[in-house]
Amino acid sequence: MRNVWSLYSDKVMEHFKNPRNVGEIENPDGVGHVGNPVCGDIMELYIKVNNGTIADAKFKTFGCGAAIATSSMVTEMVKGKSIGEALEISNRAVAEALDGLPSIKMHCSVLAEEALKSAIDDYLTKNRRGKNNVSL
Amino acid sequence: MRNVWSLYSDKVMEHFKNPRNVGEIENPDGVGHVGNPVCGDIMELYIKVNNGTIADAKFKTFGCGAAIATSSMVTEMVKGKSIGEALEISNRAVAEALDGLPSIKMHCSVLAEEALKSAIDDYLTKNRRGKNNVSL
Amino acid sequence: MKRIYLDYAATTPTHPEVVKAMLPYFTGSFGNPSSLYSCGQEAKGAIQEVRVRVAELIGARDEEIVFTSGGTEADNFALKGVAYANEKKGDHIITSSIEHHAVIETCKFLERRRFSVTYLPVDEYGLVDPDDVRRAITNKTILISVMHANNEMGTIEPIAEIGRIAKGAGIYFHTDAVQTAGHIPVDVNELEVDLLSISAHKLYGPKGVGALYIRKGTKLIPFMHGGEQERRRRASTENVPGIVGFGRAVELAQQEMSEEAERLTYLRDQLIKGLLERIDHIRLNGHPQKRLPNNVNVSVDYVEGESMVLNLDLEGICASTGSACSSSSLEASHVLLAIGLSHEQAHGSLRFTLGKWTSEEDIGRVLEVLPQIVAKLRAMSPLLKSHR
Amino acid sequence: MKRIYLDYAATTPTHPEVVKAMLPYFTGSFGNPSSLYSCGQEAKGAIQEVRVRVAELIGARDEEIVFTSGGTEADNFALKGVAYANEKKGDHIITSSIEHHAVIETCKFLERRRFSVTYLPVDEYGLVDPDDVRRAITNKTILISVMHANNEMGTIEPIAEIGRIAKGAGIYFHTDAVQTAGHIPVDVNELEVDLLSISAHKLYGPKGVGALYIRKGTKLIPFMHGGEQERRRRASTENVPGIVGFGRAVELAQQEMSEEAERLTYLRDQLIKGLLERIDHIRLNGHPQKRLPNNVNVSVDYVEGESMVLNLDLEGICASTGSACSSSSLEASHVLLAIGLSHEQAHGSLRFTLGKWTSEEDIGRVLEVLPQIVAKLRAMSPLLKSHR
Ligand SMILES: Cc1ncc(COP(=O)(O)O)c(C=O)c1O
Ligand SMILES: Cc1ncc(COP(=O)(O)O)c(C=O)c1O
Repeated sequence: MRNVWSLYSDKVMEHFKNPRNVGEIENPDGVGHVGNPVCGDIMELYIKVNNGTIADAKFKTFGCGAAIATSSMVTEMVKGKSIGEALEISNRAVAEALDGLPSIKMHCSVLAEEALKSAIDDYLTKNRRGKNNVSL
Repeated sequence: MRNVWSLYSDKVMEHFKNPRNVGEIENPDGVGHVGNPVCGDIMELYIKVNNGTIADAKFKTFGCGAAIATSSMVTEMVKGKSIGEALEISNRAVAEALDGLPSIKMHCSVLAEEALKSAIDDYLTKNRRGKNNVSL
Repeated sequence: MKRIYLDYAATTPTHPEVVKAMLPYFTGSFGNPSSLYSCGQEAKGAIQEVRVRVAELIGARDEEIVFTSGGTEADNFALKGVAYANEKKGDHIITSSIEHHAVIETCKFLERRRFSVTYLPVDEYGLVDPDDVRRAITNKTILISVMHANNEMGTIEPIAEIGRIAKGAGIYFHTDAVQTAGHIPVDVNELEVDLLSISAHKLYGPKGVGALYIRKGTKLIPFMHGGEQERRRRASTENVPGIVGFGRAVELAQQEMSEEAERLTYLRDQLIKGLLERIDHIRLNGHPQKRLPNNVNVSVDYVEGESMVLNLDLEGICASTGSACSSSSLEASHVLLAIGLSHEQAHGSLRFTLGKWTSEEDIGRVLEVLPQIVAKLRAMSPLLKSHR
Repeated sequence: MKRIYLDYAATTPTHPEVVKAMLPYFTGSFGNPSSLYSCGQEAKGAIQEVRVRVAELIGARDEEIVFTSGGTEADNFALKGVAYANEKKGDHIITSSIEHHAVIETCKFLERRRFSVTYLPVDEYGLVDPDDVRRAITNKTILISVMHANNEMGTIEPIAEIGRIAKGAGIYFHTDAVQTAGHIPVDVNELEVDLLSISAHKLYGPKGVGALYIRKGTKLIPFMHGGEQERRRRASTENVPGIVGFGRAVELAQQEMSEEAERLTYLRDQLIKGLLERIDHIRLNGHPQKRLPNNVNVSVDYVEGESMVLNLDLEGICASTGSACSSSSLEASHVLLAIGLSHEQAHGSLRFTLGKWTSEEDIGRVLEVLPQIVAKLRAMSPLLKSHR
């Protein structure tokens, strides 16, 4: 439900007020850096992978309410998922999980998706280098 | 004194409500016709002259409040005046006698002056023709 | 003396319900709708509700409504906006010769800026002939603008027919619905218009607020440049209380429209009949049937309009005239001249426009008072004699 | 939770006295000022009184004041009006790079319509250098437009000096005084301006009303085409209640201005001092002294503006930011970039603008709350680390 008196849904505000998984992971298996200062949104997403499953995810974000909420949400959504499942999380799915975003803020959900993909990419690259093969 | 709630001064409204000297003079000594339907103001001014003095003046006017009030005022002002004095009545004098006119209505006072001049002209022309000479 | 207001086409009193709806937005929810915090978003939400409501009134979608400062801005926006955005396609605009000045003067401005404009004639009732529209179209025509109903004589134009022609030719079509929205049914799809102007103060809303309907896909540029309000189509901090009042007025109009139109039509016809019976040398201007429910416009021979209006005012009756004297130019109404009236007749016009607080007694009072006024003025008219 | 409104530069609540003054003009004296009868003339008289009052506020003559729908319209009117009326003389306009969008976007529009525009840079405090103006003048220059005070960072520009240069060169000079009129002294003769924009809702008047001062003899064409209102310079039925409210607001401003400016300057400096003391890696934007009495604008390193605004809102405090995220473009404030801030710093800006109902306790509350918010957001900032 979208609250008329707020730019954001209650769910977005809830994640904005109490963002989940804030921070960095020491010795992460993958890190994604996306965004740039010109647009005012910068996200860092860290993942820990155990047996092809994302065991933990954390983020650091410089950005607006939507940027923080989508970061929080995407880290929640990804935990416990296999790499394959995680790659299927779309920006729309993140936005929907937050009960929607204002149209001018949809780019934040895109950023969250990209941060996740970029962290997984980083993990896969490192792994390929290390073990030469990974089961998705 | 200009009443804020009215386009016109109290004096204009008084002459508009109770115009003086409405009508025609039978066998007038001079008649002035001025104005035209395009502009929406038509005035007819009749004078009766006795020994070079304007003994009576009447008017008929198709026009706005200011046109009626200036017609009424000019006929009042002219009565008892010599032809020479009458010719000196300016449109400003008529407007002032009415405690002023809105600027977009000043043309009505011009019309009143012209109506008077035209009536006097008519009188002078007829007279010149008749008596060959008139003392102003 | 009781005041009898019969100039509802000039402006309407703001409905007390409308004022009540506006009040909280002056001092309470006064925030700027562009602001992020709650009191700004609250104002934004209020505006959005009105947008939905205005859209509903005219069968549009909410995102097709842009709020403006009134009918004049809506007309300027539509015409200049389409002209500038489509000048590569063509430079020709078609309009009628009886449009409101907001359209006519905008067209004249565009003529000075290298556009060319055709002003279509009207018949004796003020009707535009759709065939004239068809014939006026060239391959340079980018916009047609014909008003829904004329503000002076109330004639309702064949907008749907013109709309079909415009659509067939792929030309944008604007209608000025300032006198019709909220008074008679207006549906942008039935009328096949791309742009439509509304003004709140003509339907018991506040002055200084209006809207332009812009059909989705219409190419036009903003008129008011600046901030990103109204999805970048109209800059300036939104007049929140005004827009909220507009919304309440639209709501009331929707509820009361059909009943009120019937009531006013009855009173209108009573007034017309009474005037024609009691005053000789008088004529009805505008179409007898294809006419706004609240409009009575007559020309009274041999007398000038302003002098009638002032005399009516002395009796507590508010009416208007198309006489020159009511304006700073000396020309009589272009509308009345366009239907073929002589200058005298145009200067002798009188308009009564009825509304929510008009009663049968009010009509009776006009019918009692006006013949006396006319008699008094005719007694001083130099025209009567020459026509005798 | 008590709401602490600190966004008076975005809009002010309408003063209760102003609302009271407006009310009779909705339902009682609701007439159209163009009407001949008494209730129209009454409205016309009311407008005229406000015209005299607004003229007095800025040292002008009443016939030099034209009412508009707000600051944006005044800016559009001034720029487009002068440009179109003087295009035979030249096509060059000079403005600054920190103008409000109402000026900048209008200039961009004019650039697309074959005018050329010079956007002058500003120094680190946001000041335009009068010598830059002098150097930018060509024999094609027809208009200079530099705002009186900037709405984001409050810097007050050297308008009188630029005015002297413009006058010496015989070039029209416009200033956007939306943020200054009613707040600090504004005198069109001291400032030597030919055109000056005001908006009522920035000085406790209603939204949707403003004025353009036009020095007698200034050549410009209307922006809103249509009827003959405002001596043919601005068409559309006058927003009578709005204008009356504007008048009352100006009256109150005149009475309270100097005392209020002093009070706000004290609170402003308290807030600036407190913020700089309690938060590290923070900087004041705009000139420390040549600054509006009510404006505090800071950049807080490593955190983004919208997230601060939203957190402040959760604590009942209304503030604003020049961050991209507050608009549909993604660019940070052109004003903050113009004074040389990095994108991060511009996105990390926060503006508090104080007003009539701001108390010392309110300032205390901000000083208590903001450091915690900044700490919380910095804890999640990826920038902090990289700057460590
Ligand atoms: C047909 C028509 N169009 C436009 C307007 C202008 O509307 P506004 O006074 O709201 O600018 C009016 C009324 O004045 C009108 O009757
Ligand atoms: C400096 C400046 N100019 C112009 C405007 C526009 O005024 P308005 O919102 O009344 O159109 C504003 C405020 O929004 C402003 O701060």
